[in-house]
Amino acid sequence: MDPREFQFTFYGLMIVWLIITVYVLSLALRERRLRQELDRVKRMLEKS
Amino acid sequence: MYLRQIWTIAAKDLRSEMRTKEALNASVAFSMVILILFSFAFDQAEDLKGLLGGLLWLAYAFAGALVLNRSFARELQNDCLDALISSPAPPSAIFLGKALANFALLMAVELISLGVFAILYDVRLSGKLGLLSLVMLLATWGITVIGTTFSALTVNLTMRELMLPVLIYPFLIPVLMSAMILTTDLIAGVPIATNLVWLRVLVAFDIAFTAVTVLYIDVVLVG
Amino acid sequence: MSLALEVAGVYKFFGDFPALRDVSFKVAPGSVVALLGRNGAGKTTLLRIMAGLSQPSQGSVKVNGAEAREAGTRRRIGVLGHSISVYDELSAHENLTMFGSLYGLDDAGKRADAMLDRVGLGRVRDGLAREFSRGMRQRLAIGRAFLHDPELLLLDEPFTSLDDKAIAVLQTMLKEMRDRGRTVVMSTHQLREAMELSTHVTFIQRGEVAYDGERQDEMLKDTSWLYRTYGDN
Amino acid sequence: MRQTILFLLAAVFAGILLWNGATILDLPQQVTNVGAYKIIYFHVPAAFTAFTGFVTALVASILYLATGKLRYDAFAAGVTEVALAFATANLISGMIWARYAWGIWWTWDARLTSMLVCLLMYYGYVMLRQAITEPTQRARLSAFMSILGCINVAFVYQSIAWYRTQHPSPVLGFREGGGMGPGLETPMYWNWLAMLCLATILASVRMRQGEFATEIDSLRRQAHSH
Repeated sequence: MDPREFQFTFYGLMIVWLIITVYVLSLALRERRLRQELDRVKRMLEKS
Repeated sequence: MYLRQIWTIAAKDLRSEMRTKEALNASVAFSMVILILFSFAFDQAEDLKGLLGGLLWLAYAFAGALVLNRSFARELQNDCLDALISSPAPPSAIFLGKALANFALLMAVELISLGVFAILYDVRLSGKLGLLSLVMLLATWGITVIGTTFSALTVNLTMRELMLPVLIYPFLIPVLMSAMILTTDLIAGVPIATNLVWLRVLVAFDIAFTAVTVLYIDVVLVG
Repeated sequence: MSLALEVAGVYKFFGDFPALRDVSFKVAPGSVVALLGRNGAGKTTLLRIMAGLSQPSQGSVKVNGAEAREAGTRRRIGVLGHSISVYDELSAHENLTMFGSLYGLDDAGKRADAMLDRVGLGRVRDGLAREFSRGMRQRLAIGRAFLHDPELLLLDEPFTSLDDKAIAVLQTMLKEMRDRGRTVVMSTHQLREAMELSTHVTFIQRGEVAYDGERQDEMLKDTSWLYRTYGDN
Repeated sequence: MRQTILFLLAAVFAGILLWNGATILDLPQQVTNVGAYKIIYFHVPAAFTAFTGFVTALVASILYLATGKLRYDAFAAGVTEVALAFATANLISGMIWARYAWGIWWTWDARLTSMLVCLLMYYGYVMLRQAITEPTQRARLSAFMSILGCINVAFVYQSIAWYRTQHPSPVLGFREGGGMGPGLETPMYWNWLAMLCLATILASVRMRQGEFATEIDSLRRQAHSH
């Protein structure tokens, strides 16, 4: 395989998984934000 | 009864628009500006003929958004939409009435712009007006249905003015594409017979989206 | 005798939050019902469902035995909400004629003229609503709600922002409706005005009916009696 | 129970990916006149997964409108978002291949353009959802938009296909004029299955988050109603 072909194949495969990883990270971030939010609202409910 | 309700709502919208002419003036002015700006963009272009249809419909699509944005926003003042929905008029009649008014306004803007376009770009329209107006009627109804639907969909959002363009343009691609091809070819004098497929796309688009919206508009308007 | 209004087991959820929980009550023709409750108790939500502006998540609302969302039913209902719901760019007469023809009135123009006289706007019938004072616009809104001579009138906080003249007009017209055996449901904070007119009281607390019955004399004398007796705080 | 299923799916996903990856590595370097063809083992399944997602979202949206159960709405939202991620992966990997094979990053071809329009449209869907705060209203409006969106995809695809197409003819054998060659197609289906497993996991996580957000919203409403 000539190096250019190998390079492009590699990039092509990487980008697919990179994008999915980024999405998974954004999911994890959102999970943390939601939990914080839930804590805050629960505390607000207890106070009132 | 149903037709009378549609007509009442359309007449109401047109009358209040004619009183202020806010949307109409803004829209016409905007489409003029676009037409003029295009002439700079394509100053060096050798083959302007192939771009004319696209140019015209881009101006229509951008200027049209101003009219469509106002459509349901008009009802927000004093919560008039509530009074309409609680009246015996079914939501689909409210929708069709407002769509009809938008259609008339858009056609008015388009006709004015078409005149200016023909002068600025030296387009001879005589003899082509019949087919061109058929294309304009079909494509404008498509723009109207999508625009009015999304105007209803976004009416309660704070970012209404920003959301509408983002939402409608991807939906308008089939309409605008067909209209651009048809218009360019009409101006160039290509016989319509070679482009029947695009007319069919327009008709199918109009029918499909009008039907789905009339079926489902209750979901949007009645909470 | 058929009921003017029957609310049966109505729930309304916003997400998971129940704004209304199993609300049921019946209203006989000729009653004037005061719908009471604190802010956020669900009065407006309930009125919107009765007016056909919103669908209940469960349960049903029947007017004269027919579903509230049917066009035939909505023709019998008049609605006056928080806002005036008239078009600023149209004249007083155009506003009423427009709504008249939506309600299918054949003599919409004539009825609009008569109604404008009743609410004291006959002289300015061709003036644009936007040029009116606040009180005039409110009277125009009252005229819009009464135009098609509704059998059931739904009012959301009618006395809160009205000026004196508009209150007088509204009170006269409500009394006249009551005398003709028409039904009125109104939600309100202004206990005194509401109590004087009403025959029945429905008290809503956190989306549930806490009291439903005839107006009692105690309620007239002491406006917070109801909240103290049937409320839980 | 739910966790067990998710872990099982993850195991299946990893297993297929490893085993199938080895198969793909063993394939001959050159099968046709186009090089770097192995990208399509991820490019095409990503597109399939995205479209499976959009169609599933359509079904869930219709179900929501028919039943009014917010679970369907959360499901539709989750699936759409995951499908968007796969659609992006499909587009960018396609662009890299196009750069290699044709020397250009982008071409206005039917499938590429439809995918781009899909991306823009469903991005609008996500924006619309973010702009509406009341969960029931959000569910109704976005279900309606999802239905409109699917109809539009059909129109866009068909119109652009009539207009111009430069794409390599369909690579799968069951379509006319397509087919890559014996033994070359199967790994693609396996990768599709692997991606579907992954998408299911992600969508289910996203769906739970949606239900979570609804719960927070109702707690907040409860706090304000007192």
